[in-house]
Amino acid sequence: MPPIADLISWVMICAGSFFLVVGAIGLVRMPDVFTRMHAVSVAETLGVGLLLGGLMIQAGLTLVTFKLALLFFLIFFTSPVASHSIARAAMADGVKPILSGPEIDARTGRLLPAGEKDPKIVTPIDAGEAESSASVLVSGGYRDEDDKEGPKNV
Amino acid sequence: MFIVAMIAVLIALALAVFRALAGPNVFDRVLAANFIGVLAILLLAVLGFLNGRPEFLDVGLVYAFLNIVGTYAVLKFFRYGALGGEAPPEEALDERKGASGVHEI
Amino acid sequence: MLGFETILAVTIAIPFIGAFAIAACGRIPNLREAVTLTTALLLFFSVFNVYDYFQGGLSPTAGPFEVLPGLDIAFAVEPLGMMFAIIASGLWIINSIYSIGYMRGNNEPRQTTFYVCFAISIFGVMGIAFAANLFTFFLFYEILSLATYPLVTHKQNQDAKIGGRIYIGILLGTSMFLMLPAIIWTASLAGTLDFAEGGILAGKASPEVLTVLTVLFMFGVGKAALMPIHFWLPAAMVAPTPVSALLHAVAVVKAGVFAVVKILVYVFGIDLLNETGAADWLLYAAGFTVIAASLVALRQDNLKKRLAYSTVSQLSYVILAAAILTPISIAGAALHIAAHAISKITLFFAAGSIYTAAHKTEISQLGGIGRRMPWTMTAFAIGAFSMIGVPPTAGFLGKWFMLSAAMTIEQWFAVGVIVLSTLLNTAYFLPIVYKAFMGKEEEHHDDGHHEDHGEAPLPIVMALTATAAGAVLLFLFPNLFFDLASQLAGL
Amino acid sequence: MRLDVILRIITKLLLPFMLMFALFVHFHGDFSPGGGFQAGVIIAAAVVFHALVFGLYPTQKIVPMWFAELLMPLGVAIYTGVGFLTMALGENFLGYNVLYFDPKYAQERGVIWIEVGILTTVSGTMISIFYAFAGRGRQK
Amino acid sequence: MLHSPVRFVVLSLLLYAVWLLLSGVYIPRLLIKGAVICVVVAYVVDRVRLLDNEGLPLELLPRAVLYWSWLALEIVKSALNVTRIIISPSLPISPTVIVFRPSQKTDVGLATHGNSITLTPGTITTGISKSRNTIEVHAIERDGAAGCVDSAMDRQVSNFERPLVGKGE
Amino acid sequence: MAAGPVEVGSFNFMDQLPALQVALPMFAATLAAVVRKGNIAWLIALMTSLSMPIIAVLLLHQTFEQGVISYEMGGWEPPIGIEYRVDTANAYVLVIISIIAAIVMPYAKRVVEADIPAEHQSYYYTMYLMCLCGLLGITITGDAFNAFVFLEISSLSTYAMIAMGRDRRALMAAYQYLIMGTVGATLYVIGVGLLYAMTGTLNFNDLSGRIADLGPQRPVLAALAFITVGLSLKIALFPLHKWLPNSYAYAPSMATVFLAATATKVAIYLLVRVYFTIYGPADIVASHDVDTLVLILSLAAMFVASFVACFQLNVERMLAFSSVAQIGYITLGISFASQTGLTGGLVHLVNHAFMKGALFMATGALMLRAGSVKLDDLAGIARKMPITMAAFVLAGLSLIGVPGTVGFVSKWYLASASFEAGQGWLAFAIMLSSLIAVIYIGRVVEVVYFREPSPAVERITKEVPVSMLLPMWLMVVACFYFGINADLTANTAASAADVFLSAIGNASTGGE
Amino acid sequence: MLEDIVNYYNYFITLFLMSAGLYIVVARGNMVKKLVGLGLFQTSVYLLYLSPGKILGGTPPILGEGFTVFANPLPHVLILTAIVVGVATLALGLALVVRINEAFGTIEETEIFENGSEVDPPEPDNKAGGL
Ligand code: NA
Ligand code: NA
Repeated sequence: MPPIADLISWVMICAGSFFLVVGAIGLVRMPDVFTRMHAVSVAETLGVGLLLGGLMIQAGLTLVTFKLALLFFLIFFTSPVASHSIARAAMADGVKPILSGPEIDARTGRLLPAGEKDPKIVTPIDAGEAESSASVLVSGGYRDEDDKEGPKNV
Repeated sequence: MFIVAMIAVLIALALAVFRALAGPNVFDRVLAANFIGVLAILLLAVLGFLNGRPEFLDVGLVYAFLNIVGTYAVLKFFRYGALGGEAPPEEALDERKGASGVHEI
Repeated sequence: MLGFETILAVTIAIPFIGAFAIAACGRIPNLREAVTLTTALLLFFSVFNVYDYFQGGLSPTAGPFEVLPGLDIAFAVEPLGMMFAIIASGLWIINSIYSIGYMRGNNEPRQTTFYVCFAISIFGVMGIAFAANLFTFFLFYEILSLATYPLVTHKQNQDAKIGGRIYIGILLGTSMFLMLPAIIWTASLAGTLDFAEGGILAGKASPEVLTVLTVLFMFGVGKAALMPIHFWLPAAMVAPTPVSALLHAVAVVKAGVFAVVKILVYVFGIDLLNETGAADWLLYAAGFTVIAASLVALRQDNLKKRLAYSTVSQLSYVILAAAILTPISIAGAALHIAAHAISKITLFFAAGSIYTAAHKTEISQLGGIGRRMPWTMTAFAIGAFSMIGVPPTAGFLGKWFMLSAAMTIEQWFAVGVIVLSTLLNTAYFLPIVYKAFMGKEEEHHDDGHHEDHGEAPLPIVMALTATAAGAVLLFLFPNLFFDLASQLAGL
Repeated sequence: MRLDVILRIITKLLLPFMLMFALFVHFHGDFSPGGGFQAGVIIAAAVVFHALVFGLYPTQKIVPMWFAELLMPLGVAIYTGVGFLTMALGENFLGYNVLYFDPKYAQERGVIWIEVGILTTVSGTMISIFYAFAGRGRQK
Repeated sequence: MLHSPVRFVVLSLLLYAVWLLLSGVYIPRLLIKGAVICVVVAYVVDRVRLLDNEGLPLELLPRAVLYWSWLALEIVKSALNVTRIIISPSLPISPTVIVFRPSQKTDVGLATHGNSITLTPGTITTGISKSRNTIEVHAIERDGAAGCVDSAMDRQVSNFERPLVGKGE
Repeated sequence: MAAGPVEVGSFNFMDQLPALQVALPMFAATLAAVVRKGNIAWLIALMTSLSMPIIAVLLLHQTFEQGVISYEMGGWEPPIGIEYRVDTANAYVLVIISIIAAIVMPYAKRVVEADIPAEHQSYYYTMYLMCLCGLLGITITGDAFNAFVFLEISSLSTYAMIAMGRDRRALMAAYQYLIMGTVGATLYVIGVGLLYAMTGTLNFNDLSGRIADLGPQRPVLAALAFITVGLSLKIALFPLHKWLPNSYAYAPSMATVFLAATATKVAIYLLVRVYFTIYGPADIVASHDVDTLVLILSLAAMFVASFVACFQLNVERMLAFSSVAQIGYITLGISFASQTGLTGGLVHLVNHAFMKGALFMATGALMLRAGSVKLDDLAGIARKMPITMAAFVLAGLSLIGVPGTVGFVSKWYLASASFEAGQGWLAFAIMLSSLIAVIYIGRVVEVVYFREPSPAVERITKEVPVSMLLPMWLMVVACFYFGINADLTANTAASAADVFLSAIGNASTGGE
Repeated sequence: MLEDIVNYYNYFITLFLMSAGLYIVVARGNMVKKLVGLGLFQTSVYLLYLSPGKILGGTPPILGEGFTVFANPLPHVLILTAIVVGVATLALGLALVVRINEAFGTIEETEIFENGSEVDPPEPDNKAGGL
């Protein structure tokens, strides 16, 4: 193996390792399940990609490389599915995301001035968050009714 | 060098295990568990290199398939209190019926 | 006449097969009892057959049947066992006759079970009598214990349950916890369990170990009722009278003292015990039991209980005699086994006779009963005299041998015990006889039902007359037992 | 889940590869023994995945309950059947040498049939278990 | 017989390619075995109707390469951003949820968009509604949330899905 | 393995016995699962069970004639391939299990019809056959990991069988057994894993030599500890016996009989195999006082469990506690590690199987007629079911160990071993604990014979059918026959003990 | 030190999983959680068998002649087998819990024992049944 390839692979492996650990630290540091997901996605994209890429270079053009590639694609395609499913399930289960910042008009996506609120949007969440300093912007009336019916057995 | 990767994976694993144990809710745990699964796959890959045992990669591939099925199963269980039962009404009422992939042979 | 080779096995098997035959005839009482009697007669005949061979210088054996490597069931004849077999088989005939009268007279339930268990008990006795080694002896010892349990608990009421618990608990407990380890210990020390002249333990164990072994054996043989493990005997008084007779005369306690003598003579050996002093304690334990049991007997108003404590006392007589450890005393022990058997069975038959005819159980109720039941009370008197040791009754013989042996070796403790206990015997038996013949009948009865009772049913009277006569005949014609006792003691 | 587009599409993409991979693991001669188990698990996982995403009912139309239950003893029967076959041919139980003139391939052939048995039992068991649970949870 | 013959053939070939790459042993026996297995799997998949334009969007294959390389770059950029946030001692997050209307016309397009958002660290698709044509996103930063509306990604995906528009819906 | 073309030979029954011993019940299980008819499944199970003793006895005979039989599975040579290794020791255990199975099956039909709904009977017999296969497999295999697999096969089917008991407490019993049993099996396999990591082999015989070379290193000792604790759980060695009483009491009657007579025995065999064959050459068990520990636990079992048995209101639970105590006898014998002691322990394997088999068959019969085995519900039942109760009493006498019964033979060996080892006091402990059996058997006797029958008992009109009485009495007769003529059992057990003891301190025997 | 940790990592993890699993089995009253703990406990085994043969200084296995076709298959097979066993155990355990829940109305061990599982149920309900 050319030394330069070797070097690149080691750099990739180290960088991948770094992002894995960063993701894991984020998983511990972040305040709620949604923000934790973001942290994990760092590890599952960059971390996994770099680490497996580095290993692939180490393996050279062999069967192992292809298996590693397959592994990469599997993780790459399935981890968003997992994140998405977890997020949806958490939302449906009534887990309230910790939110901050001013509200955004749901239909235009335009930022509203602080304290102002789109009056046409009825948010099921902000009723319970009245005292919270975090302002809520969501998704009001059009979340599917049946999504909220899931039994709360957590 | 593989050892560096391995230690990184193990540290990440430890942190993920902490989150899995600490929760606080089931979605945190599922998230952590899914991540642990990914880390396990990586660990297998790295170990395969470290020990010169490429067959660990096959185990990794199997694990990758199972990880996603497992995660989804757990989520579905906690969402509906059942893994399948009859198809939940949400699916039956899908406005795009016919295109949902549900067919009879 | 059966062959020499098979006679012993057949003899032992007769009561066992008889038990099955009795069970098979359970539906027809007359046939069942005919079978019982036939079996008893066959057995007696067969035992005498063995005796003939034995006295002819041949020694019939059976076995060995190997149970385990080094553990055999084997049978052989020796004088003491021969004597025991003759007593037991002879008394079984009489006891069977008595039982028929008693069980029918009292309308007892479960009579088939009764006769079957009785036959199995006799089977146990035959095994014990002819056992050629400790294991065989132990096997049949336990068969006897277990087969008598249903007899003791025959009434199946609360008292029977409690009495049965004590009975089986003590007998199984002592034999399993003390005697069985002693047997196994002996096996590991001596490498054999065969009864042998001069014993098998000589040179195999230290005096300390021997002492421990004697303790284990002597208390392990719970049937010998050495104090303080005697109380199963009074507890077993809940049983019907024929069973009491079986326990006190025919089988159980006899098996106990028989075992004591046999173990001392054939396992330890008299010489070894004399050398090492391993059984010295036994003399004092037995002496204490003799006196203490007599004192307790003195205080009993219940007739059967008084007889029971008398038995405890008399058994220790035998043990005391054996513990003197001289040939003459051993012969005396053997003779006393026979004498006590015939005498005590008479006394129990009499007690049962009184119960059957008058439903009386307490001594204080017996005033004047001798006038209503002259046969019964005469027999009772003969039995009592024999127990005290008054000639011309059988009891005199054994006591005479014991006393002379003790005096010969200047064993004054034994002499004292024998003399004192004779006085005590007199004190607890004579008043009964006196009261029965000279006392006044009680004025008032709660139930007028038995007021006009006479003698007990004929089979009962026949049986007790026969045994009373036996007690006298044994004194007059002691040759049979005398010979065997002499052979045992090597005189 | 209503309109779970992402999941549905990924599932459709994934399932063929899962099945292929299962059979690859199983039939690829170079694979060490144990492939049957992995393959069985993956096949069962594919069925489970299908049921999770598209619902139990459609899945049971493809793989009925009775069929899954039959697979369990069937697999064991295949396993022991191969053993009995080798025995009938004069070898030891599962001594594959008699299955082909070349012992090397004979062994491979034997292993693969054994693994077919394992695959059958494992997938049958897993699917049956899933069906048993998936069918229950809701009833209160 | 076959519900979708073209896709069946393509899937068979695709599977077989993967088989060959996995295998590494190229002897006739195994090659034949692999071919048979891949065809059988493709047939089964076709029979159970998993083989449609969602399951195997053939039309997109050329554009996919282009799109994924663009996305990879996006992922790296956002990942570095999130990394910065995680390792900052102050943890400067401003979590935000936003709902917006994407411009995609097909399910595959919508899924790709949602998947891409999720793949990009810092944003997660928490819901997609075809009927209302909305995507709900949770972002770790306010800017990230705002950036989803009428984004470059939206345009890229719409471009990517173009061959499917108006077909087989 | 031969190189080059292999000729197709012909089937030789005598050479294939080891495989048939395990494969037949496994195959029969699949048949039973498929037929779905209780009667046919029973017939399959019966035929299989009846054929098992034939194979086992032939194997035992072969070990006497030819010594050790090594049977390679899957055409791979040991130690890589799995080896079935039959010597006199495990052939002896095979004979015990298969004979019990053969006696139990005729008995099973009526009780299973009463306990298990018709639609589940074939499933039940499937589980029974799997259990039988597992038990035989544990015994026959020469591979530590393979033993684990069979252990789990038998355990899983056991949990399923217990769960099918007639009331809901059976479910809890099965669950708790599942937890304990799995922990035990896992500990065992962890220990095996440590040994594997140390030696790279799983073959008992191979391990034997390797461990002798390694000596008492820490991982080797850790493995010993794991295996001891793990198997003690399966054995139900005091104080790890908590799962046993409920499992036996609430399982379907036939499962109770079969399990009580066989299941723990096999685990004991495995422990002995590990102690003597694997650890024997290095003499690690005795030099690290494991034997003393086993001795103490055995004594505790003999007394505590017997004592607890005296207070049970349910006869099956009472007998279950008695089993825990009896297991103590067996392990006590093993702890002596002497010819006499080990023979005593091993002979008690078969002896206890006979007496507990008979006792549980009797309680199963009582259950069938009276619908309960609670002591109070059995008052006076001896009048209605005299044959069953007579069997119970006679088997009970054997449990007490009166001479002339198998129980006595066991005690004889154990007590003799105590004196040989200079530990005479143990003989007294053995006798004392066996006397506790007098109390609990006596309690039953007093209730069933002396008490007046309750109305429920009065309604019983007949004894159980001959198909149940015959197997029950066969067991009882065995209790007495092998108590009077113990040559067969004792000599075989002694030969088995020889097999184990030949390994002790003899490093050269391992790894042929 | 580091090398030790690396060399023996699987033993540390094994130990951790074992203790964690056992703790859950012992400490939890919820039967499902107990099963989860049991699963964790069993997982420790897989790691143990993953360890290469030489780690503790033992001797490597002797491969007989004629093993050209298959590499030493043991650890692989062993772990898979252990997994099968684990899965089967877990499945059976869960099936039992489901039925316990149906029979007792709870899956808390303490509640079941408090409500007197020792007392006979009113009638022989729940007449057996497959899982
Ligand atoms: Na993301
Ligand atoms: Na039962």
